[in-house]
Amino acid sequence: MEGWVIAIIKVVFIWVWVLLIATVMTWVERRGAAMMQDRLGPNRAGPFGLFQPLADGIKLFTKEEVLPKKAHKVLWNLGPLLFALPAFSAYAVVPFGDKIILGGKEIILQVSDVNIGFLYVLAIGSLAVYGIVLGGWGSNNKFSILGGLRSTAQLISYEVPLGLALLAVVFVYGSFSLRDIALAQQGTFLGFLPNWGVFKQPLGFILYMVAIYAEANRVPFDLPEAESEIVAGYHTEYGSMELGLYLFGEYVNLVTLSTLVVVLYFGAWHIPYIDISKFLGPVSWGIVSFLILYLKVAFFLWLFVWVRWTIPRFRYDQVMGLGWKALIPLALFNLFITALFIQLSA
Amino acid sequence: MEDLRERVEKCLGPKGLVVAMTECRGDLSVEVPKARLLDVMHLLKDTPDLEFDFLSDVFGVDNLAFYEKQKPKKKPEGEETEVKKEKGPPPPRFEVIYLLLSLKRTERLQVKVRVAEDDMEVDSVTSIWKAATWPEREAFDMFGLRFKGHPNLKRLLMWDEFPAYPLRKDYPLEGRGEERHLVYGE
Amino acid sequence: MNQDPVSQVDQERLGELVTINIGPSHPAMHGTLRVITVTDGETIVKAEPEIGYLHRGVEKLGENLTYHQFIPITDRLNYCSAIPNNVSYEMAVEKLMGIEVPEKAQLIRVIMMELARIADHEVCVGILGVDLGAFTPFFYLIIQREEIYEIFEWYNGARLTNTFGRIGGVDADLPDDFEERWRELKPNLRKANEETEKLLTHNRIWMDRTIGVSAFSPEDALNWGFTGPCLRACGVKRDLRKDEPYCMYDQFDFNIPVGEHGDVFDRYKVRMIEMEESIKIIDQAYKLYKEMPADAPLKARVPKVIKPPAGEVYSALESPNGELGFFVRSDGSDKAYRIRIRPPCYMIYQAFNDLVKGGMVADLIACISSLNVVAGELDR
Amino acid sequence: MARPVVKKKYTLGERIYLLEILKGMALTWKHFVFNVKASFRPGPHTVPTCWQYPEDRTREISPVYRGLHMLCLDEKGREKCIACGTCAKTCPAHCITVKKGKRKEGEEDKYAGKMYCASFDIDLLHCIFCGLCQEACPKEAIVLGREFELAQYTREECHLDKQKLLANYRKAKEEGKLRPPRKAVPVVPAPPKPEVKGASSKATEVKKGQVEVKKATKKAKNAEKAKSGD
Repeated sequence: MEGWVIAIIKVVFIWVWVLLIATVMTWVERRGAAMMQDRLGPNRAGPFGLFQPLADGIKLFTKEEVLPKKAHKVLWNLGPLLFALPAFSAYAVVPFGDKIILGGKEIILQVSDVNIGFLYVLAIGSLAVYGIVLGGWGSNNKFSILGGLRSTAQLISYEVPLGLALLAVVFVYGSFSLRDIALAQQGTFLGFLPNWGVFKQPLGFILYMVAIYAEANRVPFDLPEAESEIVAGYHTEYGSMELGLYLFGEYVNLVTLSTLVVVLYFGAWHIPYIDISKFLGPVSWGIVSFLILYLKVAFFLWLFVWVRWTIPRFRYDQVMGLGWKALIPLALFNLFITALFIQLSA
Repeated sequence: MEDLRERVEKCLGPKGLVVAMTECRGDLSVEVPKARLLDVMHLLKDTPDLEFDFLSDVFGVDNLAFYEKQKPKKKPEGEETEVKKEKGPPPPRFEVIYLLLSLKRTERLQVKVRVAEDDMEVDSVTSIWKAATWPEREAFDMFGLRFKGHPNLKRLLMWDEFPAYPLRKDYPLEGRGEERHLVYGE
Repeated sequence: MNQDPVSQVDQERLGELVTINIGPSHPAMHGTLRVITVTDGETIVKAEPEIGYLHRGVEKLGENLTYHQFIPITDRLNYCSAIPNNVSYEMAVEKLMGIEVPEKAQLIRVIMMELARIADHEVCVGILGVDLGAFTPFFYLIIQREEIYEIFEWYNGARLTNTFGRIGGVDADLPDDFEERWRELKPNLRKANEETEKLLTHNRIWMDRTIGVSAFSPEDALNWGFTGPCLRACGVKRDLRKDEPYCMYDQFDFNIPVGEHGDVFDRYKVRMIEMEESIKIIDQAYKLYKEMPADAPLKARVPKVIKPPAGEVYSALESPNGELGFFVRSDGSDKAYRIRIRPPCYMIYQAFNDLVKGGMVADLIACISSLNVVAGELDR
Repeated sequence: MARPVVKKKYTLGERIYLLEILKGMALTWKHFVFNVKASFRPGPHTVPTCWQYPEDRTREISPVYRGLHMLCLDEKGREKCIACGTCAKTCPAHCITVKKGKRKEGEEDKYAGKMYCASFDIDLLHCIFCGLCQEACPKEAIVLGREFELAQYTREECHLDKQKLLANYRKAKEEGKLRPPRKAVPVVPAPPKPEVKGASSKATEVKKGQVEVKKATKKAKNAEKAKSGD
């Protein structure tokens, strides 16, 4: 098979897969929330309400699109697009499995193994803020603009600890390629600990987790859309599928970020102490590695839901304070310690 | 209660600030001259024997039908009867009632001011108790009483353009009363 | 007189300021409140509350309905806890008529009022959580409120608009299964409160959001006419149940929680403790109630058509929000001449600008929920 | 003025966020597991709070619930209502209109009293379900039932006439959802000297034939109108 055919298949596959996860995620979010809150949640559409996302999708698609009177038409339409696109495109360099050998040809389960995949993810991730701020500005609504501004400030502030935490990972594994990092997490170190990023970078892991909650605008950092303060933040005025894009982009973002956590810190498709790839054929290992990876991703996705329905929301200045006064010094400290260790152990 | 009555009498009486004093079911109310309302309030608040330091509420009362209703027993309908008027000028139509409370002694006192229809201006007590801010605005809104010295006297519950005073007794109960009953800016 | 809020702030900075109209249809505005906020970025320069969106002319209705007919109308004041409204009004008329309410009726009133207090506080705390982004405690609390409403329903057939009590007493005895229900409910209430505390009280995000937010000094609070939990949060130990006992409250042993700074956290804390105290009061009241003979009178002898003698009284009680008073003037006919309601949150809400000035928009939301402003009672 | 507050000293556990957050998460997890288990139980009402309402109607409504009105028949199947109009007078929302009819010879098995209501109308859109009418009724004829599904498509359907009210009663009787007989509230026995003479002497004059019971405030309103017309 030609290389580009495989590439297209991979792109389509991962696109559909991520969409599927995001769809199921909306269901999990609502049902999970309900279960935590002693209620049932959506249970009318299909068994256990599983078709609820479908129903929501149909509703969003068939709704009328309303443009506010003095909204900026171009920016208004650009906003959701710019928000949803980066969320999808970030997945281009994220591995979603080990590799499959088909007909003697090795296919890596990754759309493209760029050797600076890391930087690509960071760069694309920070693009999403344009979608939010343009949507907020274009809506011609004070709540929207507040949401957009909050989001901008928050994303910019939390990019820094995020990047610094990731840099420490790069220090440890010595590569910018996500695939290299994933592969390097096999085996153990110090004799008993799995060779995972979380054990090599415990502080970095926590920092990264906090930062991605802020990046994804999730509770406790959901200020840009804090419904009790600024109605719905940047997407107050949106309806129809434009709103759908925002909501969907958010979940796709969650999937991307969770996958990154797993790839960077949780041993990607590795299981500690056992190397299953030896027992399995090349094709089945490819599938199993894919499943293991997404099982782990599922946990982190669940964590997003779990945290959201447990804790309150920060205030704007407190978010900034936490970002600049706590996370960045800690991230620098982490970087320093990591560098020191590497220097000493070399 | 008798005690409180004496104390209030002692405090306000010599200065001629008591117009009348009534008691109903243990609620003492003292009527004071409108012109010297602020003096009374200051005295009531600062006299060590009284210390009414908490303003519970301020509101207006429209006495339009009160005295007529009181006098004659209800006549059977249809019969036209003349309502006998009392001698002397009729009592002023409006009343403003201040409910005071002494936190230390947990005593309550009603202070009343009578306001005639042709002079609807009362001194605002917001300078003493900020608690009077909205109640006075509401009294203005509902009765048209004007409070002198109020920082922001505008309508509270009704919208700003509303032309009538709905809690007055002559405000009709049916239909859009304000259309038939323009009293705004008379 | 009719000034735009913007024009009242520093004219030079006008260009930097934004007027945000929060409400009346805003997710955090509890129905129909509206605050016109002038902000500098996210900092509030001025916040002017606008009320009257739920004005139904209750006071005028009171002048045109007979004394009994007005009881259902008082349900609609503070619709989170209708019973204290009913009782407050009935007490005012009873005082006007000089009626002594039988003790058993008073005990039933106490039990029901305290249940209503718990229900009200549960809503308030729950909503405060929701407005600060913590959704889950709301449900834990609201479930228990539902059980309380169940008791109300089995008492006289309505859940929210109870039309509880009649002038001179109450209209029904406690249902037979009250004891069983209460025994079941009590641990659940405590558990819900504990869980709420667990989720919120020591959580630093919660503490950051509430401690020091819209703090108020006791002097200011008294000057503004604060009553109830909001006043107690400021550190003033004032509770009509203790200070001017009504309904046999002087026979119960309970504490009055007092806050320190009068901030949102203190208000939340005071309410949490008050719920616990209310449970204690209900226990004691029910014990006294059990000691009464089964056929003890529940109602004083009242004429069918109530015509109090001419006169005027003011009577107040400690509703969940604070001092809820009714001023009733009678001219001797079967309708009140003037009814004035002193709603507690009306006095509190007028200080809103002072409470939130200098804070942020998010603090405004926290403040408004912690005051427990109920539009029905505010606008009447 | 919002005054600055000296911040409380946080304990270390409070300071580092995570500890309390983890505690909270443990709590929500507990609820989650409980509810997931509960939701797999058979039966419609599984999770304690949620009633799957339109399907699951097992929730017991209080026997004294103030729902849809009905006009009761006595044990012999006769109408209890004597058209005294007390309910109409008591109603704070003025939603009841009663017209009187006089019982004719041979109708003793139809009507319990000498008078009966020729028509009995309730405007549900006005009713506030306070229950004052059933309390005022001397014969326990008008009663608020346990029916609570009151939504209708048209205004006409919200108008209850006598036939509908009787039908409500029959339906409730079939389902065994009649309201239990009213318990008399014990009143203080020895009457203290009444403060005011009750207006009990004011007997309502009953004209022969059909008389519309006027709303209580009508007179007052007329007087008001006359006044404002001046």
